[in-house]
Amino acid sequence: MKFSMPQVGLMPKVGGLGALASVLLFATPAFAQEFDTGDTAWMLTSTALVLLMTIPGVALFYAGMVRKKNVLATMMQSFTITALVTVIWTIVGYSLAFTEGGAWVGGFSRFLLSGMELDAAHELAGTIPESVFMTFQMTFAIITAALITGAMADRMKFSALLVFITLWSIFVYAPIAHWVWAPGGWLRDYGVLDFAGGTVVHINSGIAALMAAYVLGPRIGYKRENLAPHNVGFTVIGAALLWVGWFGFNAGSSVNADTNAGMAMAVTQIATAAAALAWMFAEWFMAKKPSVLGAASGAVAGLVAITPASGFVTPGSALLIGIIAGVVCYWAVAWLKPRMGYDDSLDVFGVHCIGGITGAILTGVFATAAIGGKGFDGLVDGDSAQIVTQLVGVAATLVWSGAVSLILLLGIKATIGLRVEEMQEREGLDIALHGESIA
Amino acid sequence: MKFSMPQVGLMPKVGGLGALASVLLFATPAFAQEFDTGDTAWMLTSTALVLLMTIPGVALFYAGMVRKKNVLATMMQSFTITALVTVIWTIVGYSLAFTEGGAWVGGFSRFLLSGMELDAAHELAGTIPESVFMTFQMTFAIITAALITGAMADRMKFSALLVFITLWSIFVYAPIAHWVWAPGGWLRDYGVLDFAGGTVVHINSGIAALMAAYVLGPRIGYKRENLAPHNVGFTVIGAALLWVGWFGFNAGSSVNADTNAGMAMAVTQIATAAAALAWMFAEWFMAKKPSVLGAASGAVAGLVAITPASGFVTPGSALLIGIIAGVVCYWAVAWLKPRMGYDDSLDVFGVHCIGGITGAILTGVFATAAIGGKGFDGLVDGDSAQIVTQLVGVAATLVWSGAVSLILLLGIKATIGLRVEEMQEREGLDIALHGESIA
Amino acid sequence: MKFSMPQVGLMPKVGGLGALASVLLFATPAFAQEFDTGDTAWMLTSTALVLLMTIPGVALFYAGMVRKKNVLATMMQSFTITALVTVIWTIVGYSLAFTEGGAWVGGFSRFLLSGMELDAAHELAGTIPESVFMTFQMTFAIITAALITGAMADRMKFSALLVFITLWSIFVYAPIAHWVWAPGGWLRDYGVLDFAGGTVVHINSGIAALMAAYVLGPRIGYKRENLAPHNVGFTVIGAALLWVGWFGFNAGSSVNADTNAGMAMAVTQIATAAAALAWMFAEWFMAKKPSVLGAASGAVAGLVAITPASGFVTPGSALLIGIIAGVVCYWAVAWLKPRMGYDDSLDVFGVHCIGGITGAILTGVFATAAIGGKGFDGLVDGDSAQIVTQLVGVAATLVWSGAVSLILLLGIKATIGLRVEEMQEREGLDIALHGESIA
Amino acid sequence: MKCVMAVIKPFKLDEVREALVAIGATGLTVTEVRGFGRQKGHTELYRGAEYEVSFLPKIKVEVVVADSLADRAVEAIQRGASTGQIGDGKIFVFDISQAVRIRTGETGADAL
Amino acid sequence: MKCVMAVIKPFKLDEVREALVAIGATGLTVTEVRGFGRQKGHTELYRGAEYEVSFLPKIKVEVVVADSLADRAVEAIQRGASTGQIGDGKIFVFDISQAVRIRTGETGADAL
Amino acid sequence: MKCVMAVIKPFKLDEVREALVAIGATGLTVTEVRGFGRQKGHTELYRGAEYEVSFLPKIKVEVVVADSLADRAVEAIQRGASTGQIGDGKIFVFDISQAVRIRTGETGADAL
Ligand SMILES: Nc1ncnc2c1ncn2[C@@H]1O[C@H](COP(=O)(O)OP(=O)(O)O)[C@@H](O)[C@H]1O
Ligand SMILES: Nc1ncnc2c1ncn2[C@@H]1O[C@H](COP(=O)(O)OP(=O)(O)O)[C@@H](O)[C@H]1O
Ligand SMILES: Nc1ncnc2c1ncn2[C@@H]1O[C@H](COP(=O)(O)OP(=O)(O)O)[C@@H](O)[C@H]1O
Repeated sequence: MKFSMPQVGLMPKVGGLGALASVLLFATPAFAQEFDTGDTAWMLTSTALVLLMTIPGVALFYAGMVRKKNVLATMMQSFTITALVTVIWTIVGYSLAFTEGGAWVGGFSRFLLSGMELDAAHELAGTIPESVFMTFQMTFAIITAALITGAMADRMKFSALLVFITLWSIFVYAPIAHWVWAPGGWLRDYGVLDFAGGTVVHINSGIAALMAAYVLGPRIGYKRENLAPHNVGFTVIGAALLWVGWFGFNAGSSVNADTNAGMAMAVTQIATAAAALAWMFAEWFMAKKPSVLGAASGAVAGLVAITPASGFVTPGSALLIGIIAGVVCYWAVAWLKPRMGYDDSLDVFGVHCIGGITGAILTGVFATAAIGGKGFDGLVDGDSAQIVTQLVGVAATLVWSGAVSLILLLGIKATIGLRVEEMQEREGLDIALHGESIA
Repeated sequence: MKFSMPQVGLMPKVGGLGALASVLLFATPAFAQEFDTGDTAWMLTSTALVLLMTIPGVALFYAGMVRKKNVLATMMQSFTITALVTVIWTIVGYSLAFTEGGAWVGGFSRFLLSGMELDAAHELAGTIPESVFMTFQMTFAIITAALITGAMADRMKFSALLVFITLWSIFVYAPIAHWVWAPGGWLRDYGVLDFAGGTVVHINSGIAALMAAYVLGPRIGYKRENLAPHNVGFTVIGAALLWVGWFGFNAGSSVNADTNAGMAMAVTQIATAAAALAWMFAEWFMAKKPSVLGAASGAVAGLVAITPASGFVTPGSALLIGIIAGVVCYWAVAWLKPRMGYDDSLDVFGVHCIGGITGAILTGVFATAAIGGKGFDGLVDGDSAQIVTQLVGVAATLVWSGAVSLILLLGIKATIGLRVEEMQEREGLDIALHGESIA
Repeated sequence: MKFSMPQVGLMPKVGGLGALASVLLFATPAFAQEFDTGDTAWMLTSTALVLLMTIPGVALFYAGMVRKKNVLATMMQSFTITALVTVIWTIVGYSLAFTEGGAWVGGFSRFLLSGMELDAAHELAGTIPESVFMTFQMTFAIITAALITGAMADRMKFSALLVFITLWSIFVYAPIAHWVWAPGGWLRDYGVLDFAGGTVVHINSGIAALMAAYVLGPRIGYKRENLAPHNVGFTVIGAALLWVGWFGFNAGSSVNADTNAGMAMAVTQIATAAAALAWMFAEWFMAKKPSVLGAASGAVAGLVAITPASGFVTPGSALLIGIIAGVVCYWAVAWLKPRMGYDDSLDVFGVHCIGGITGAILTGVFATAAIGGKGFDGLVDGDSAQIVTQLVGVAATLVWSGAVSLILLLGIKATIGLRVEEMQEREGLDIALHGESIA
Repeated sequence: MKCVMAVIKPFKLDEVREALVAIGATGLTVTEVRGFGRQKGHTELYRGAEYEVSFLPKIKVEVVVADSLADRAVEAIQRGASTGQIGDGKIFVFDISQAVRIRTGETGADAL
Repeated sequence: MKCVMAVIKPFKLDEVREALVAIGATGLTVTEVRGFGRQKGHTELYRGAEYEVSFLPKIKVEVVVADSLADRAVEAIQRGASTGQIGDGKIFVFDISQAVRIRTGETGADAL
Repeated sequence: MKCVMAVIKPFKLDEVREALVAIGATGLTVTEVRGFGRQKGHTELYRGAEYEVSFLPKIKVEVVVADSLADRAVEAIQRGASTGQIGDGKIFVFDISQAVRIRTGETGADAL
C-alpha cells in the first residue's frame, strides 16, 4: 500500500499551518509498516546519484579549474567534506533539520539517529524507510558544504576548512533546511516553494562562498598572474557527472517514483540544456568564442535554476528558465564579478547564488497547479503573490547564511587562521598541506 | 495495477498491422492513471544511465583517442550535442518520432511537448509516466548524434557541427526512430526486430559518420604523421562508462523492470565480455600484442552488436554474438578501413555501423520465442525469413541515413563550410575554436 | 505479490540445517511467476553500480597509484578481468557457486546458464528474475578478482594474469562464495555472518594478493627508487566511484528494495565516512600531514569493514566499525607492511584482508537482532559465540584461498612464468606488454 | 665538435629528424619548450577573465656533430623546419669541448 | 653572440620576460625543468613509504642576444627573478658561434 | 667554468645525482627529453594504424662546475649512468663564460 496522501516532493500541498497540522497527523510510526519497493528503489538510486555529484562530481568540476599544484588539495576538500558532513549529519544534523522542533530548528530526538529503527518512516516520505530518507538528505548536506569550497580555492588552510564546515553544517545548513522543508519550518509554512533546494543548497552555499572570498582575500597574483584553469577537461567531466547526478537531486526530491519525479527529470534535462546553449551563445557573441568552460558552466547554471522549480513547472517553462539562467549567470561572472572586486575563485556566487535566486524568482513566475498540484500556482496561474513569497525565502537565506558564515569565518581567522602562508600558496597546496604531488 | 498487455521492449508481440491495431486500442490517456513505481524507478535510472553514456562516456571515449591539442574540442562536441539535441527533441524530435503519423514519420501533436501532461502515458510504455518515456528516448537521440562526431575528429568546424546535428536529428534520427519503434512505423510493421537501437542508433550513426569522413576528407598528416591517441586511459574510462550505462540502454529498452529487462542485462554483459576478449585475442594473434585500445574497442563492438538482439536471445547466443562481433569489427578497422581510403578518425563506421549490421543479422539468426515471446523467432527457431526482414531494416537505414546525411553535409560544405582552416587544424581545435588549452 | 519469506540479504534467518531445509522448500520454479518490479529495479541498478566499482572504479583507483609507464597496463588488468570473469561465470562459475551441490561446492545444473529461463528465480532472491541475480553475483566475482591485481602492479605478465584469474575464479572464488552464501554451504550453515562479502570478496582477494606479492617478489627498486603514485587524483576518483558503487554492493546484497537495503546503505555511508576521517587523523598525527591518498584509503577500508556487517548493525555501531577499521588499516600499511618485507604494491592485503578480518570480527560484536532480525545476534546482544563463528569463517577463507592461490601461482611460475623481463619492467608495462603509451 | 640547437614548430619535428639523418647525424635529443618571439601568442578567456598566453609550444632539437658536419646540419634543419611563416624558429650553434659515449667511454667524434 | 641561460623560480617567469623585453630582447625560449641545489626538496609519504623528492620545479630561460646586450640581459634576469631567498637560481652565459632564422635564412645578430 | 650536459636513461638519475654530489657538485638541473639514436624506438599499433615512435624517454642533466672539476664530473656521470647497454647516452662539455647566483649576485665559481 502506498502512503495515501498526495505529495509534491517535500512540499506540503497547501501552505501555512493548516498543512502542518494535517501532515503531523501522519507523524506516527504506525504507517511505516508497508513500504513501496519502487519508491524505495528510486530513492536508494537517487541517494547514490547525489553522492556521485559531490564525489567525484564537484571534486572534478573544481579540480579542473585550479592550477596544477592545487589539484589534489581541491579534490581533498570535496572528499573530506563528504566524510565530515556524513558524521555530523549522523550525530546531530539530521535531527536538527528534520525532526519536529519549532519554526526555526528541529530538536534532538534523532540525536545519533536514535529511534531510527529498521522500519521507521519519516512523515515527509511515508513510502520509504527513514534510513533512506535520512541518507538521501545527508547527500544534500554534503554537496552544499562542498560547493562553498570553490570560493576558497588555492589558499584555504585545511584545518580551518574542517572547523568551518563542521560549524557551518550545524549552524547554517541544518536550520535553513528545517525552515524550508521540515514540517513546521517557517518558510515552508510561509509558502515558499523550493522543490529540490534552490534556497537550501544553492543560495545558501553561494552566499557563504561570497563571504569566504571576502574574508580570505584574493589569491596571490589575482588579476596579474595567469591563474587559468589547468584542465577544463576535468571540469567538463565533473559537470557531466553533476548533470547525471542531478536527476537524483531533482527527481529524487519527489521522494517517490511517480509522475512528479518523471516531470522533474524532464524539466531538469530541458532547462539544463537550454542554459548550456544560452551561456554558450552569449559568450560566443560577447567574447567571440564559445568556450568549453562556458558550456559546462551554463549547464550547471541551468541545473541550479531549475532546482527549486523542478516539481512545479512545465517543459516549456523549463526552456525559458534555462535560457534566462544561462544568460544571467554568464553576466554575473563575466560582467558583475570583475566589478565587485572579490576573488570568488571558481564562481560559486555567480553560478549558485545568482542562479539560485534566478530560479527562486522564476519558480514564483512559472509554478503551475497543472504540475505541482492544487495550491501551487505562480504568476502564470495568476498568483502574483508567490513571487513575493519567494523573495522572502531568498532574503531570509541570504541574511542568515551570509551573517552566520561571516561570523564563523572571522572567528576562525582570529583564532587558528584561515589562510596558508604565502610560501605555501606559492608552492601549491598539494605539497604544502598534504605532502603529495601530481607527476 | 500493471499495464496488462505483455510487452517486449518497444516491439509489438506480433509483427504487422494486426499488432499495430491492437496497440492503438491502448492509445488513450485513460489507462495512464496508475503507474508502476518499480517500472518508473527503473526507467528514471535507465535514463540517467544512458545520459551517462554520452557525458561523460562518449566524451571521454573519444577525447582519449585524439591528440592533446584537440581534447577539449572533442569533449565539447559531446557536451554541446547533449544540450542541442535535448532542445530539438523537446521542440519537435519527440513528436516526429513517437506520435502517430504515418508509416514514415510522426506528427506534430507533441510539438513542444504540448499535451504531455503530468499523468500522460505513451502507448508503448503504459506503466510509466510519458515524461519518463520521452526523456529516456531523448537520451537515445543524444547519443546517436554524439557518436557521429568520431568521424569528424580534429577538423570539424564547430558552427557547422551544430547546424549539421540540428538538421540530422530532425531529418534522419526522428524518421528512422519512427520507422522502427513507433506504432505504425513501416519497419516495425514489416517485422524488423531491433530491441534497443542497433539500426536506429548504431547503423544510423555509423553510416552518417562514413559520409562525414568522406565529405570532410582526411586529417592533415593522415597516414604520414603520428596521429596516435594521446591518452588511451581516458578511452578505457569512457568505454567502462559506456558499458555500465548500456545496462540502461538495453535493459531500459524493456521499459519495465521485468524478466525481459533482467535477461537483456545478462546477455548484454555476456556479449560485451566475449567481444572484448575476441577482439583482444584476434589482435594478439595478428599484431602480436593485446592492446588496451583493442580491448576497449572490442567491448564497445559487443555492446553494439547485442543491442538489437538484447531482448530476444539466450545467454549462450549472446556469447556467440559477442565473439563474432569482436572479430568482425576488428577486421573492419584493421583490414577493411585502410583499404577504403577514407579517414573515419575514431572508427565510428567500423565499430558502430559494421557492429550494428552484424548484430541486426545475428538477431535474425538467434532470436528465440523462449526469450522474446511468441512471434519472435529467428533462424534458431526455424524462421529463416527473419534474416531477410532484418536485412531490409539494415538496407533502409543505410540508404536513408546515408543519403540524407550526404546531402546535409554537402549543403553545409557549400555554404558555411565544414572544415576549419589549415592553420587552425595545425594549432589544434582547443585554442582555435574555443580559446582554451590543457596545461 | 512479494516472496513471503522474510530475508536478510542472502543470509538465512536462522543458522544451521533447519534454515537450509526451510529455504529449499521454496526452491521450485513455481513461485517465480510474480516478480516485484521495485526489487527488480533496485537489483538491476545495483548490478550496474557494482560493475561501476570495477570499471572504471578499481581501474582508476589502482592506475593512480602506479608509475606513469604502467597506467594503461593497470587499467587493462581490471578491464580484461571484467570480460574474462564474465565468461567464466557464465560457463561454470555461477553454477559452481550458487546451485545446490554439497557443503563445499555447487553442481553443474546451471552450466552455461542452462535452465536459467526468462522467468526463473533463484531461491535466495525470489522476487527478482534469476537473470538479475546471476548478473548481480557476477559483478562480485569480477571485482574480487580485480582487487587482487593491486599486489601484482608493475611486474605481472599479462598472459600469466589471465591464466591465474581463470583458475582462481573457478577454484577459489566459486567454492568460497558457495560456502558462505549458497543454501547448503558449510559456513552459512555454520552460522557465519557475511552480509555482502567481507570474507568472500575482501579477505579472499586480500590473502590471494599477499600470496601473489610473495611469489612475484618485489618491484625493481622497491625501497630504493621513487615508486610514488604518479597521480593520486585518479585514485581519489576511483575511491569515489567505489564509494558510490558500494551502495549497490551492500544495499544490493539485501536483494530487495526494503528496509534492510535502506539501513545497509545508511550504515555503509556512516562507516566509510568515519574510517576516512579516522585514517586521515591517525596519519595527520603520526606523519604530520593528512594525505589525500590516506583519506581515500581510509574510505575504502571503511567500505571493506562494513561490508559483512552492513545488514546487521545500527548506525551507531557503524560509526565505531568505521573508526576502528580506519585506524587498524592505517596501522597495517604504515607499520605492519614495512616489517613483513613483501611488496604488496597497492596494499590489497593491508586494506582488504586486514579490513575484511576487522569487519568480520566486528560483525560478531555488533550484529543485533534489531536490525538483522531474529537469530542474528552478536556480542552486543549477548551472544559472545558469534565472534568465534566469525573467526572460523575468517580462518577457513584464509586457509583455502591462501593455499590454493599459492599453488596456482607457483604452478604458473614454473610453467609460463609470472613476471615480465627486467628490461620490460624498466621500460614500463604499457609499451612492453600492450605497445601503447600515454603522451 | 658543435652542438646545433634549433627551436622549431612542433609538427616539423619528423621532417627535421629525417633531414638530419639524411646528412649523417646519428642521434639527437628533443625537448618540449615554449617560445616567445615575433609570432604572437593568443588570449584565453575563462568566465570573463582574460589570460594572455604569450608562449607558444615549440620543440627544441639538439644535435651534436663533428665540426665538418655543422653547416650541413644547420642547412638540414632549415630545410626540414621551414614553412616560410613567422615563428618558424631559430638555429643556434654552440662549441663543444668534449663528447663522451657513456656506454663505451669513447670520446670526441667517435662518441657521436 | 651569447646565449644567456637562467634557471629561475616558476612564478618569476612573467617578470623575467618583461625585464628582458624591456632591454630589447626579441625572443626567448623556456623549458620546465627540475632543479637540485641548496634549496631543500620535500618528503612525500604514501601509506608509510617515504619518498625523498630532491628536485624542485624550476623554469629554464634561454635568450640569445648580441654580445653587447649580454650583460644587460644578465642584469635584467637577475632583477626579474630575485626574491632574495634561497633557490632563486643561476644564470649561465654561453658563447654562440652562429645564429640562423629558419624562415628567412638571416644569420648572426639579424637572426635574433 | 664548464657546463657538463648528459643525456641518460631515466632510471639512472638518482645514481647520477649521488655520484655528482659525491665529487662536490652543489647543484644540477634536469629536463625530461626524448632521444633518438642507436637504440631503437618501438612501434605502436592503434586499431591497425602503425605509428613509429622513434624517440625514447631520456633525462638530460646539466651541471655547471669549475674547470678543475669538469673531468671528474664527466667520470661521475659515466659511473652513475652506465648499464653497458645501448642507449646509455652521451656526455657533452660546453664552455661557460659567466655564472651568476641570482639571489646574491655572486659571479664565477662562487655562484655555483
Ligand atoms: N633571441 C632568442 N633567444 C632564444 N630563443 C629565441 C630567440 N628568438 C626567438 N626564439 C625562439 O624562436 C621561436 C620563434 O621565434 P619568432 O620570433 O616567433 O619567429 P621567427 O623565428 O620567424 O623570427 C620563439 O618562439 C622562441 O622560442
Ligand atoms: N651547478 C649547477 N649546475 C646547474 N644547475 C644548477 C647548479 N646549481 C644550481 N643549479 C640550479 O639552480 C637552482 C637553484 O639553486 P640553489 O642552490 O637551490 O639556490 P641558489 O640559487 O639560491 O644558490 C637549482 O634548483 C638548480 O636547478
Ligand atoms: N649526436 C647527438 N646529439 C645529441 N644527442 C644525441 C646524439 N647522439 C645521441 N644522442 C642522445 O643520446 C641518447 C642515446 O644515444 P644512442 O645512440 O641511442 O645510444 P648510445 O649512447 O649507447 O650510443 C639518444 O637517445 C639521444 O638522446
